[in-house]
Amino acid sequence: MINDKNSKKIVDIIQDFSRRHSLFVLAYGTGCGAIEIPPTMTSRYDAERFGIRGMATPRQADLLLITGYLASKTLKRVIRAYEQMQDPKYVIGFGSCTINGGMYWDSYNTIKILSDYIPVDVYINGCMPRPEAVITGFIELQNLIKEGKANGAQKYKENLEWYRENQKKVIKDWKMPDYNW
Amino acid sequence: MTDTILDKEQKLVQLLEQTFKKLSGKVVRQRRVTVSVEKELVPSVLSYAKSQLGYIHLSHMSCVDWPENNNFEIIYILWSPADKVQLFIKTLINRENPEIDNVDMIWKHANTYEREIREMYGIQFNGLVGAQEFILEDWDDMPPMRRDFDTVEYVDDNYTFRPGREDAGDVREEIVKRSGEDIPDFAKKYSRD
Amino acid sequence: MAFFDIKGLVTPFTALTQLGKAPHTVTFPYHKKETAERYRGLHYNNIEECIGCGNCSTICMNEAIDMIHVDGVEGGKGDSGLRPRVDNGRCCWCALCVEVCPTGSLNLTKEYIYVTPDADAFLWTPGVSNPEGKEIISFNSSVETSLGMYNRIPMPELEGKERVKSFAEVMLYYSEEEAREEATRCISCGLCTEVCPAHMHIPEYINAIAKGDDNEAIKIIYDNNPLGELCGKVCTRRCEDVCAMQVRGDAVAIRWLKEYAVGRAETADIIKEIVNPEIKEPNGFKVGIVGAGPSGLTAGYYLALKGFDVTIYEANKYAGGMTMYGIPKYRLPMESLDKQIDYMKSIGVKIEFNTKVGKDITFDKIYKSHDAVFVGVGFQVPYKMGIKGEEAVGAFPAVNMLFDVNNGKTPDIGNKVVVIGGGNVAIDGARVSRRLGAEVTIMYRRRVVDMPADWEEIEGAEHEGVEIMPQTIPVEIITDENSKVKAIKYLKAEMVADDKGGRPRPVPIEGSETIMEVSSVIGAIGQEADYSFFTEEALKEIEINRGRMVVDENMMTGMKGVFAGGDAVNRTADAISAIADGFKACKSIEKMLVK
Amino acid sequence: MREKATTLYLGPQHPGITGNMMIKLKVEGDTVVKAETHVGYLHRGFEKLMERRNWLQSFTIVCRICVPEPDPNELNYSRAVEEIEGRTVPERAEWIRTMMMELSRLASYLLWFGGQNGSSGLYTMPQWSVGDRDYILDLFEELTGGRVYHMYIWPGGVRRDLPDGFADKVLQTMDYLEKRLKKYDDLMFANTIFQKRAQGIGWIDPKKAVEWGVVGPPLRAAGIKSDVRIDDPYLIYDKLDFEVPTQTGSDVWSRALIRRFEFEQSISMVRQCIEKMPKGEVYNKIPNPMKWTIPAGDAYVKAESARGEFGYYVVSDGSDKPRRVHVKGPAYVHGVTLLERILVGANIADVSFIMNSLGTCPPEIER
Repeated sequence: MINDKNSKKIVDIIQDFSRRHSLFVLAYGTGCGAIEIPPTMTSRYDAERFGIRGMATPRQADLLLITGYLASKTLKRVIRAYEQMQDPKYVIGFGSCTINGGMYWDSYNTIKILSDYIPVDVYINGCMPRPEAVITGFIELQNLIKEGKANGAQKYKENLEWYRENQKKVIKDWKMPDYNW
Repeated sequence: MTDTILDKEQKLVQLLEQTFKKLSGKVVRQRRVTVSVEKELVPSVLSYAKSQLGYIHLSHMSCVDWPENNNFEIIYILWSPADKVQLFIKTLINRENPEIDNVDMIWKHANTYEREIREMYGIQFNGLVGAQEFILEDWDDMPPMRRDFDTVEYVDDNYTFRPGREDAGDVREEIVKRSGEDIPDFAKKYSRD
Repeated sequence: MAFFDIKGLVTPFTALTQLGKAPHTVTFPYHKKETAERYRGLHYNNIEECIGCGNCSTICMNEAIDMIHVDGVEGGKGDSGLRPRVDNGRCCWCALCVEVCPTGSLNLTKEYIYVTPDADAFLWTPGVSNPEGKEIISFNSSVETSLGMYNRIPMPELEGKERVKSFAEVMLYYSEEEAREEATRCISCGLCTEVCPAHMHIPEYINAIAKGDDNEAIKIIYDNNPLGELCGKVCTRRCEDVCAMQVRGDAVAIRWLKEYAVGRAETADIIKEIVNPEIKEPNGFKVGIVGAGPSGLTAGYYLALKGFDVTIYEANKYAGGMTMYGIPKYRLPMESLDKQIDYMKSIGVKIEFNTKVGKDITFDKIYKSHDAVFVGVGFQVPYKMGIKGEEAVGAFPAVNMLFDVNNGKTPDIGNKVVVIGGGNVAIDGARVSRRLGAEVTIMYRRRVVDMPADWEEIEGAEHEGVEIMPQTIPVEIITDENSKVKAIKYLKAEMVADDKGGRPRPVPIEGSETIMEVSSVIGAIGQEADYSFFTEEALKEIEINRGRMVVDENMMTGMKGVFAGGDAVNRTADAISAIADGFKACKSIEKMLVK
Repeated sequence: MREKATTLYLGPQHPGITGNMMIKLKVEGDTVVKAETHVGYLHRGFEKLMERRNWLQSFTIVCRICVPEPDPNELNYSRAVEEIEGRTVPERAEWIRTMMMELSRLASYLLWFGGQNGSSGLYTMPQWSVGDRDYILDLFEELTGGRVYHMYIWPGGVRRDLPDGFADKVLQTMDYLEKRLKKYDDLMFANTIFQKRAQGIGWIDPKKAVEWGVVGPPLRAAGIKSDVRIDDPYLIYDKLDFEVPTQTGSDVWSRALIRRFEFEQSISMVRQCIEKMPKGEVYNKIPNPMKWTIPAGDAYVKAESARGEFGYYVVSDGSDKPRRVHVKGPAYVHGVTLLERILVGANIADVSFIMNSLGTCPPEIER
């Protein structure tokens, strides 16, 4: 490919620019937070201004929104969806529940720390976050992409063993291929 | 409340008590009647109420765990659009080997309730069709809605919490530390938790 | 109906009319929509107003709130020194913490954006993390909207007119229902236990009352206070001054709840049955106690429980000390004290009545025949007023009068009485005089707010028709030819701020001299102890500083094996401090002798 | 020749599925021959959690049971507690609660309009209706302090009185929505494409509807006039003037029409509430929440949510925590047995369309 340092940089800049202005969100409402996604996406807050829009399948999506708590049953599907997503891919944790269990901290069926199971690039706090906060989260992610710090997917690949171990602790019956890119 | 207002409720109790010998009922308030029956009678009481008394709508079906009496209480809540009365039909089943007859041929949606109760309390419904797993997946512990299932213990065993909060203090302990108070053990159960 | 028309293919195109219209999009982040006036955003806590009661932490079902030490917050009386920290990885912004905050220091703000890639950054100490939050407080609680129960259940009491007719108890005390409701108000923070000299387990027994377990409450009270009923009736209840509820409302009626609980046990036998104390096997040690006041009785009770052979030497006919003789019977009826003392006797405390140490028995003898001695003599000798005419007939100290009245005598005080002083003894003197049928005026040097007496007492006195003359300095008692009190001469005073920052002091106004005709003058400006019973050798070892015995942290005086407590030791001079002293001395004696 | 049956998994991640659930379809060609719903992806164990929380703490958690429409949860929980305890509610609070319920019904219908059309490809409608729903959320924010989770109706009344000038804002919003409804008519209800798409599919046999447990709009669309607001009046619905529309088609189209007509009724009810609301207290204060006990007893209360009868069965054993709170959402009966039944014979493309018409909301199935 192009070996010259300067031109590579330009490519990177262009790549990052395109990436951060076309964040396609996987349409997967995993928790209560999904209810603030329609207002964010539709006319009142209109996240499409930032190139953010829904995408039907994981293979075309760049961004996985974990909208709140994850039941252990959903976690299995989320991992599947996440691993199916093509690089570059990012994860936003949405609401208190993804950080430290939130109000379901003592529930037997929800995971408590999302980043133990999949890498999270940005957290948006709130229960639930308002569309403004959601948009702030998107902008934060765009900034991270610009700075080259949104490398959750990289981390996931490098520490796959560790993530797997955590995942298998919760998912008792692991009927999945070991990795499905 | 005068007696005339409760007429139709009392009539319902009378009617049910006459029809079924081992049934006791009482009027709880206006528009609400509770009857207790033995579990063998449940399907016949339900179908009688549905076909003869006009209680055609099954509003709700529930289960309550009473480990101190060693039984589960199953509650069927019926509604009559004509009478506009809520009819609670309650039955107790033993906690040791809990089973009761399935009623989803009377109301189809009872099937959903029964599948949930079967999963959450471990109660068997004789003749119930439907996948064993309903809400939970790969559950290997005690049915979670039983009172003796400790969800916090389960959480501690299976999940971790984010570190960083270990420095938290307790107000009462802080005061005790400063004042040198000595709280006797028998008083501690009244302390704030 | 138009719905089935061919128009149906055309009408959707009317949506095109929207094309020319301005969008209603909120163009965040370029334009921010103002959040609502009561928006529930991030927390803000006013660190100064917060008292660290931890109620927010208790109500939070997400266990999102921790109480932590914050730099610059020391804590002290009525402040635990801890402040809430919110884990925003748990919070659900339900604002229940705001609704139950007794001080109203915890609020939610309009700010809500909290976005970061660092998951560990969600620990949030409101007020420290966001000092600017003060300006944007949105969701707050007032006394009306808060879930705190700020209003005390009113205490039923006798009418002022009825009261002065007899020495019947003024307070009628809570009924069961009222007590349960009052006990429900307590938020169980325990700030009160720190200022209670005896460190009673206040939240625990109040909680027991709230749950209807009165017997458990009695047991908890007797754990470190054997005179619960006495405290229930006459305690100076410093606990109520720091109650979390008094910041915005009325303090929980801790004293009256205690009286309610112990009042359930109507006889000494019932107390014994309920408390059912574990009495240890006699250990062979003997302890002598001088004075059957609160401190002596307490020490005696707990020592007896621990198997000591306890003898209390009391100069008077009844036990109770100043609480027996110095507190009028409308506040503390005789039967109540008797019951408590009977109970103590029943567990093995011996009391030698009418045995004045120094007269009937020497201190030396007590010291030699016991392994340890506890001195709880209290203050009985009143201070002199130091004004001319003090020796006149009809001028006497309040404690003497109270002593007489409590002994069943009726002193001749005439029909117009002046009481000098502003403490509880002065009020007692005034209210007793009222009951004896006299017109009463209280003269106090400072303002009413400066009076050391309980506000309830002052109020009670006013209800009974006692006139209070603040900022009045008596200068002379004028006598008639029989050297009987005829009138009192006094000056009005003005309050002058103290240069050194102390409390304002009264300065007499020149030329404000007034003379008031009176039949008696009752002085109530304090008392001191009488140490004449100590032998000379003892006095050499026991250090006495400004009228008080000096003790170490184990309540032991300079003389080995001699412990002291109560008014003669501590500066607060109230029953509960004396009880605390007795309890502490008991532990020290046990430590010295047994362990 | 009989076509070979194929198994098709619809969801849990699928853009057409409302919420997080899965339907396992057996299809021949593009006709569904068997449907099996799989739920539990959103199970949080609310009922277990409430056994650990005291009576007031439980109130904050109930609204999370159904995200698109949290208010019936708060209302039912509060009413159940009030019924067991015998606590009275000030009249003004009852009016405010009614207004909240109707506003929440409007918000829910707006979201439903968007969802129903989103699943059929008419994407302008969600842009409009979800955008307009935001104005109701603004009202909620003004009144309760939260957009989605209001935590406003609690045992004993409501948390705060109406803020100044709130009534005017409500009336303005109602005028706006009424105006917008005409636009929705043009775009959606008068739209021949939508009509053709919706008519005749998702048919529920009116004779069997009650037996299957159908409630709410789907039952009224089957011609049965059943509405908790008139059958077992709660709050102050007996003082309001409103009609319960019915249809006879019992298909997706009839259900859409029911919602459209109820939308008008709700606007009128909100206006009546604002007009007739008496002055006074809004809250009958509970004692210290940490020491608040409720006498032993049980109660089943129900309310008409935007999707049908929403029931709460609450049992107290006399302690400070609920013994049992069992929630029955309308989707509980619609989303499992009924859905499995009426999907048979439908076209694959209509599955999410039919699902939407029943108002399936997985979080309240599994809680």
